[in-house]
Amino acid sequence: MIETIRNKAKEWLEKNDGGCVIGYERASDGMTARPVFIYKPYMVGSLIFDETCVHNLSKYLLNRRGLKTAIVVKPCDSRGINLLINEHQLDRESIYVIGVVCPGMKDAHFGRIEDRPLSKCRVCLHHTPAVYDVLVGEPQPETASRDYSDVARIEGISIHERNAFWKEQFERCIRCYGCRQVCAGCYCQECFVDELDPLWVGIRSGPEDNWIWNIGRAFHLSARCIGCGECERVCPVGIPLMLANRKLEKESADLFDFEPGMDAGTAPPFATFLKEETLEKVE
Amino acid sequence: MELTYEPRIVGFLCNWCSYAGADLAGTSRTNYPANIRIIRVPCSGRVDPLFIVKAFQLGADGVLVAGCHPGDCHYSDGNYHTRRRVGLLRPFLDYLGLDKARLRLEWVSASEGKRFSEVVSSFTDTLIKMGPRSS
Amino acid sequence: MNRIIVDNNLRSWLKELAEKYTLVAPVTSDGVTLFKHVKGSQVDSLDLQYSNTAVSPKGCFFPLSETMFSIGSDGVNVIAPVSTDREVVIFGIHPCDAAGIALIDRVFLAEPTDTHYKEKRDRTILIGLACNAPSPECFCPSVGGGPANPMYLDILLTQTSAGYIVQATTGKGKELTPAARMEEKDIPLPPPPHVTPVPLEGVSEMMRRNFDSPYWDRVADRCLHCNICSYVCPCCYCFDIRDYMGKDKIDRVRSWESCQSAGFTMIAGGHDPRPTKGARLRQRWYHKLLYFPELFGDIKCTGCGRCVRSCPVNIDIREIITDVQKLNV
Amino acid sequence: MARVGVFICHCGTNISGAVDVARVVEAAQKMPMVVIASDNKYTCSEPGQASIRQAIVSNKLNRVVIAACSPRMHEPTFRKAVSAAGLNPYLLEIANIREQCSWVHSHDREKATAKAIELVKMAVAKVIRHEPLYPREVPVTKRALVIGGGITGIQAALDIANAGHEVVLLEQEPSIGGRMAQLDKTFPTLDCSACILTPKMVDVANHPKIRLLTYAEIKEVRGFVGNFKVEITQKARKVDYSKCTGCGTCWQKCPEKTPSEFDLGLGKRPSIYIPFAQAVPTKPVIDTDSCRYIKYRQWLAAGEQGKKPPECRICEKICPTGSIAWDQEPQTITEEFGAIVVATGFQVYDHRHYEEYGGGAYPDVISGMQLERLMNASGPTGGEIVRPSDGTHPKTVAFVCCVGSRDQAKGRTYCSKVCCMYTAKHAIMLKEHDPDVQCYIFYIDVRTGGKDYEEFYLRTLDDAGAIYIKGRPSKIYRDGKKMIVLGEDALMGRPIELAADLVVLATGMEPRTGADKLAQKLNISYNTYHFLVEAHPKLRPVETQTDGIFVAGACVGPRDIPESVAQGSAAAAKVAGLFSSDTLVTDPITSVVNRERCTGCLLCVAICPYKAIDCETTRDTRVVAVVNESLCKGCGLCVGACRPKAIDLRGFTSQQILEEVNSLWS
Amino acid sequence: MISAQNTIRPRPHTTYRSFVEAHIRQSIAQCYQCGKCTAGCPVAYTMELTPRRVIRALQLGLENELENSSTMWICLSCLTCSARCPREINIAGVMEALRLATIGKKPTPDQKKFRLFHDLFIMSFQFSGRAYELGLGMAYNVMSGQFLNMASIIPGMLRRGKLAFLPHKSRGSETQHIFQRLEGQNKAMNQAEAGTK
Amino acid sequence: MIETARYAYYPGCCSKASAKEYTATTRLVCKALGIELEESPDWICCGASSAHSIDRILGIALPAHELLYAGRMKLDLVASCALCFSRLKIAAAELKDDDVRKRVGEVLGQEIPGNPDYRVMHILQVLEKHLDRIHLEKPLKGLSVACYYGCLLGRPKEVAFDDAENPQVMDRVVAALGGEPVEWGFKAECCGGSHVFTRPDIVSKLSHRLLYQAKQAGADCLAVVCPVCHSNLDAMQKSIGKEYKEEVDLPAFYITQLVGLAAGLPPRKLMFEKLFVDPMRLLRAKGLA
Repeated sequence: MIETIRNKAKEWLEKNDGGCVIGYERASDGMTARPVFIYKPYMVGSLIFDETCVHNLSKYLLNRRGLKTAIVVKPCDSRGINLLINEHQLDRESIYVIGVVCPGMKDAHFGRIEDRPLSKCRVCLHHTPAVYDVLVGEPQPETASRDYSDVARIEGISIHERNAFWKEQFERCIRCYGCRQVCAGCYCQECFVDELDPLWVGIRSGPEDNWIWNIGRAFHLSARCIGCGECERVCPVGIPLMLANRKLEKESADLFDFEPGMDAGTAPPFATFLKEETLEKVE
Repeated sequence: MELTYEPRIVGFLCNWCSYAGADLAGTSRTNYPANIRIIRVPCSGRVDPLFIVKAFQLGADGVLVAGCHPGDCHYSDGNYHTRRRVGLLRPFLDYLGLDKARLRLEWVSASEGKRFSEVVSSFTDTLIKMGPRSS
Repeated sequence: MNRIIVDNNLRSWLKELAEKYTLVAPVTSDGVTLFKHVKGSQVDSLDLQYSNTAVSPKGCFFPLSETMFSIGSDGVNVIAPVSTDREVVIFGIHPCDAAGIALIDRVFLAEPTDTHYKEKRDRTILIGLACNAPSPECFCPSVGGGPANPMYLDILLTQTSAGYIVQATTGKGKELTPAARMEEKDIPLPPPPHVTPVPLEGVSEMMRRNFDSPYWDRVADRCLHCNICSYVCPCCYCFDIRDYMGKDKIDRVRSWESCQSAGFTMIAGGHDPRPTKGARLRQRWYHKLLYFPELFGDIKCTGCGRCVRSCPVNIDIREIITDVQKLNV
Repeated sequence: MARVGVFICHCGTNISGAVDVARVVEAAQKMPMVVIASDNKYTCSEPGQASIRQAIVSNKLNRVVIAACSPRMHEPTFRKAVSAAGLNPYLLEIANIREQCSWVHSHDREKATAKAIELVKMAVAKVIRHEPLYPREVPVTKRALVIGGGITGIQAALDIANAGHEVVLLEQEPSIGGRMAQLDKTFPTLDCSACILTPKMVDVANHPKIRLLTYAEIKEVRGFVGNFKVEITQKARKVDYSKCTGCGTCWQKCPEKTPSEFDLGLGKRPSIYIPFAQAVPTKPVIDTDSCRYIKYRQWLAAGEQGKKPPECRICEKICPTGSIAWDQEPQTITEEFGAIVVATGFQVYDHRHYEEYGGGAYPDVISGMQLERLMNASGPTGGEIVRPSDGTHPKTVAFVCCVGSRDQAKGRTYCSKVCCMYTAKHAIMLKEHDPDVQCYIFYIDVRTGGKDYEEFYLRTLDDAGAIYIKGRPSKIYRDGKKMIVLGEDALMGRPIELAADLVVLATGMEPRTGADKLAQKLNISYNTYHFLVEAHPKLRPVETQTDGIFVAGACVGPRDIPESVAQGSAAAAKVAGLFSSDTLVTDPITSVVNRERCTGCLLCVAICPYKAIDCETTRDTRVVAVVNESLCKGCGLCVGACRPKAIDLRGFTSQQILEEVNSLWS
Repeated sequence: MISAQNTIRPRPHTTYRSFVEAHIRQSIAQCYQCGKCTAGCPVAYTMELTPRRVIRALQLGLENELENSSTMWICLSCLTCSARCPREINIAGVMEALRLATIGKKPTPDQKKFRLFHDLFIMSFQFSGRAYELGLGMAYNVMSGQFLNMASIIPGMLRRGKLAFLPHKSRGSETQHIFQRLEGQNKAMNQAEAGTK
Repeated sequence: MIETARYAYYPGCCSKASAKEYTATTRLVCKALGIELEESPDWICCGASSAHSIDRILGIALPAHELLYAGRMKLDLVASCALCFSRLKIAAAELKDDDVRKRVGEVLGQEIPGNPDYRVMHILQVLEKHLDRIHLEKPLKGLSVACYYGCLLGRPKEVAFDDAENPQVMDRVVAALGGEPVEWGFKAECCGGSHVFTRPDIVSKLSHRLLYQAKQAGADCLAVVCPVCHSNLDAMQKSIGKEYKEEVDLPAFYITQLVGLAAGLPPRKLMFEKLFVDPMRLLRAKGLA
């Protein structure tokens, strides 16, 4: 598998002078992975791919708009590419997608690899990339049934418990914006949280402002979140952000029959509507 | 002294239907509770979902978004987009612990003064029954 | 001979402290350990074996955000922030985090003093806990510290099989020491646990020579420019000040900010002296390894390993240091 | 620094009866940036307005809040008042303390007063954020495009031209005239259709202000009211009209014959042809699908495969002016217009969808329009009514109404309005042609809403002796030479089998194929049947939601000739009204893009109902959205959708709305 | 049929109408009485109440006329009416509903033979699982008194071996159980319905 | 080597008696085309036109019994009888309703899984799908065939696979066999169906009209896909002729017999002798026998 990736990367680099391959290399702990940018064919040897390659590299494509770039993507990450093309951020022609059939990632953190699947992989549906120029591995069938037991658990508790749960989670937020920075869907020139006038969110890190920041962030990703789970992975204070994102994912699948990033052409739910649809109405 | 709870409602009303409907409620002298504060917007589609979140953050007990009936939008499609936005925001806020009954999306036409007052009355009632928001 | 306090006594002492002081200690919930305000009733459940908290305790003096003062809605009356009279005891702080506070002290307590910081610093007592479980990414001895270094603490507790050895290093600390709960025992201080060192020789000099190296852009390739490293760091102290319309007053609020965020150095007129990601990333390492040492003599790092652990893309300060030493001029 | 003046109206006792105005004034005086707050018995009265003007001047106010009735009532009045004092009229905000406060909370003075104070507070908070806005004036190109050369379009073009404006009349077929040209007679007067239509066609051709573009189609429409830029495709006629004199030699000599569209396949026409004798222009086009030489050229181009077609070129050889232009290609013409009238009309419902009636397979089951051609003296049979199958004269003729109308199962639920009447006309005329003919008319309801229509229908029963059978037939099949119609006589409640010589299906009207595509190009709406949608069915029947684009005639819905003509004139009047001034004033409440913030996701482009947003590339090569303020109607849909908050709506900025919300808690 | 005594007194809301509308999941108010159903119905010629008039009777609530009519039993279920209805009403479904709605009523003399046929047909497979043509035909002829029905083809059928002398049995006797369980279910539902009243 | 196609097969009650030749030739032809038909050993009557006239749930439960079998086998279910096909297909559609599914499940004594997608096909569809497998030994050249579909294949449109008024599938099959399908307007008109017992007069009238129209359209014979239609048009033909005082003499084949004929299967096996109207004279005249 890794040899295929290296060979494809090498071939492509040899053909595309000035291009860059974004992939994974071994991290400084000697066991996990980290992103790597490879500019020269002879350097492809450092590329790796294994169950620790948790990162979604598609975010990096935004730094290389218009530049020739090859990228190694897992199925979830590949949807980020479709998302960004759909939103006119990327030009498909300039990207060479090395899609990797994903076996599911391990819960890997710096210096330690837990022997359990990463939480996003437990509920993953798509095991073959949604977009690729070359596919590494045999295409895998999709998982047929959606598993939203995590969301259902929160839905199942009382409204007061939900309120308390999220209050406690958001209270921890230190507003480092790691979640935003790592997210392929977050590419605003200026984030609403940074805007001063009008002031959507105060800079004061307190329950109220943390609440609106986290809701605003999640809602801006509604019907856009591709489920790569990076926000939750990087959060230094362990806020279960995917639990919020996945609620929106579930609702937009139910209400709009839409799964973001599965292709680059379908109009996203907020760009279109059906006259006859009735979304759950006010009681 | 026992203080009765007076919920505060922020209402975003589209200029062409619902705001006119609210005006008609006035012209017809239809009384309704004084708990709503109306913000006039050209179209319910102008309402950024973040306005709603912001109102709740500041302490609103309820938010009403009202626009033309589907098919009647002055701008042809605005309310269809509103329906999607609010339709998604409601279950999400509910999930985060803010009862979805606190966010209402209603269609009120310019001729539905009575309906507007009924909407405000029933919304206010609901909110009083629910009591203040737990913080 | 050392003074020893056994676990039971330690906890009853802490409960007593919690009555009189605002007690802050590491609390683990949802798998995340953070310094939090602790009530007496919570003392029994405190985990004293923790490795470093997710975020350093610098926020006790330099909060994530704090109101510096307010102006009444008339636009005239200045209202000073209300401070509690209670003194604060931070319990369980590791020596590296204490060292971080000492580094920030150099900046905030230097003339002109930062009164908001000083006010909190003055009424705080630091009871440290020697670190007995350093992470692989820790390297405190390389930057002048050590897992059991009592230097910047009022009291240091070191765990042994017989109980905690109590070392009071400051007057405040000695005063607070609970004589009645301790006993003298002939138990030596255990040797500090091993921490892998990082050679720092000549790093500042190499930094000075390699400002324009393309190396920084290469590292920046994978940097996401989040603020995680700065925010978890015990000795990063950048902040932003903004005015905030409150209900009946305007608050002037100071909040953490990071040199990594895009608008950090934006100045009026829209110019940004550090417009590129590479420039911003470089700034952080230059501040730590060159500018700060130039001003204060020491590297601005306590070797706590938090940034290494928390960085989403494995930008590792140890690797930076070794890489820089190897850079060709 | 904003200097706000707040003026609170008593509205007689309308407001002060429920609201303690004095307390509102007192509270307003303490609000931030408020310089003066005062009250007025009747603010909208001249003295009331004068006091505001005076206050603006004497207090150097730069923002005004008026707490009074609904802004939907007096906003224009007060804008003028503010403007008269030298202030930009958009620096005004109205707090609605009457309709939405005093009139609805009259039972609780305390709460009403508290609410009035908050409403004023919200208005103050908002007005501080107001910016002066300036309406834009755009010039009007006084030139109209009429799409569709049927009777509606002809009427509209003539009326606009007679009002003194230039008109381009665009027709997709080789001649104008439309469906009316195919009719033999018109109900209820039985006028000869050609006799009343063709003079108008000639008027069009001769009018100095009208330019005729036949055999042409709309390619693209850009721009906005007063300033449309339209790309028109002139299809290749293969005939040079600058040389052709319309002498007719070519179409008489052309050896190829192909079914005539104009005669609905009942007759034939040559490959180089004019659709009918009175066609305007009287110049031919070459039908590239049937022309022998074109086929020969295609055969050559394909690399000589198959049988070699004859290399005819007779028209070219005999043309006295050398007008045949084999190499003529479609051309794109770009024209500018100030207004567009859409009059694309209708087409006859295709009865092939009725498989139970044979689906077009029986030659003796024809449509009403085909009967028109059979009856017409210049039609394929010279006006002799014969059975297409064998040329015999039918004696028993069955008519079936509502074919393609009032039929949900065929996707056409509407009533086509004209079929009852034209069927009555057919029955009368058949009887006139041949007194031996007996007509049977299967109907559901006979609808005769129109001047003299009912009387005309009665003639069908009386003079023509037609028998009306209430009931929609279920099946038509052939038995020997007869066509059997299976129906029910609903009045008797019994099935009926009728053996007829000829069956005429009264097929309904449907919009021209492609009406939806055209509507999309024009950005006007259409319904599920692709009929165009008017701005208001009663009050704005010829306007659309897009300013400057008007609709008329049967493209909007089934219409008869008088209605179509009236609508053509109505649309022309609207165009003339629009052209009565040199410029148009546009509302300044429009969206505006902050190019720095815009990420170019173009969600706004996708949702703008007016296609008012486009994209452009900045100097640093970012793609950003840009609003065409003349097209923008200020709905703010784009603003509500913009994640990076890069687009904002003047007069309703996020800042303003947030200040209103904030003010409730500050 | 139509005489002075037959003056119509409309009852637009009848249980028949609601039963029929529930069965076809459509409103029969949709019908505009164009008669295309009757026009295409191959057996309308032999009906007293044509399909269109059945709908009309439902619209007007003329229950007696519906009950006494044989239309729904003459109906061949060929679905021509439903397929061609311009209002897309499932008229054949209306007929089916009327059969079901009147199944508990005493049959009129004309209805009898149809009901007999269906009963016998069902009996012919109720126990064996599969329909038994010869048995059905003989039983029907005997019980309906139409002894010579189809007599002309029976010899030919026998000669060609196209009639089985004994019923063909399905393995297992699943149909019997189906009928038993169905009876139980219907009983329970009737009781539940009675309970709510 | 042609890949074997497998279907679940529902023969229907007539298969054991009046329509022996239809079932037999269906099996024969399918075998020749490499189509495997799996017959459930315990299939039961679909209820025909009676069950749904007596009880709604019964009318669904009986065909559902067979649907469940096919579902378990994970095969598409094929019926050769048009009436059986119609009942099976309608039942499959009705089972999408939760309440119906629950009640039918109770009656059948087994739970019916949610979201059922039971695919039901008519033998015509199967033949058309695998038409390319037919090796034309004896093209039906010069044989004018009036394809008679009966009323149920195209109706209702929710379950139909062809046009209600002018269906084409069988015409395409016949054309593929080299035969000449005639255009006629009564392809989908009813033959009188099961009224043969209760109202034989109706059957005579309707079937007569069909025979007359087919003849008028120039057909040499009929092709039929339903045992009930076949019995009315073939077995009853003589007595209809008598009643209407005209000899019709229009052989009515089952479509499978024609497929078999064209594929060159021995006429003996195609059981032409079971037909009331002897086709042999016609076949000989056309050089097909």
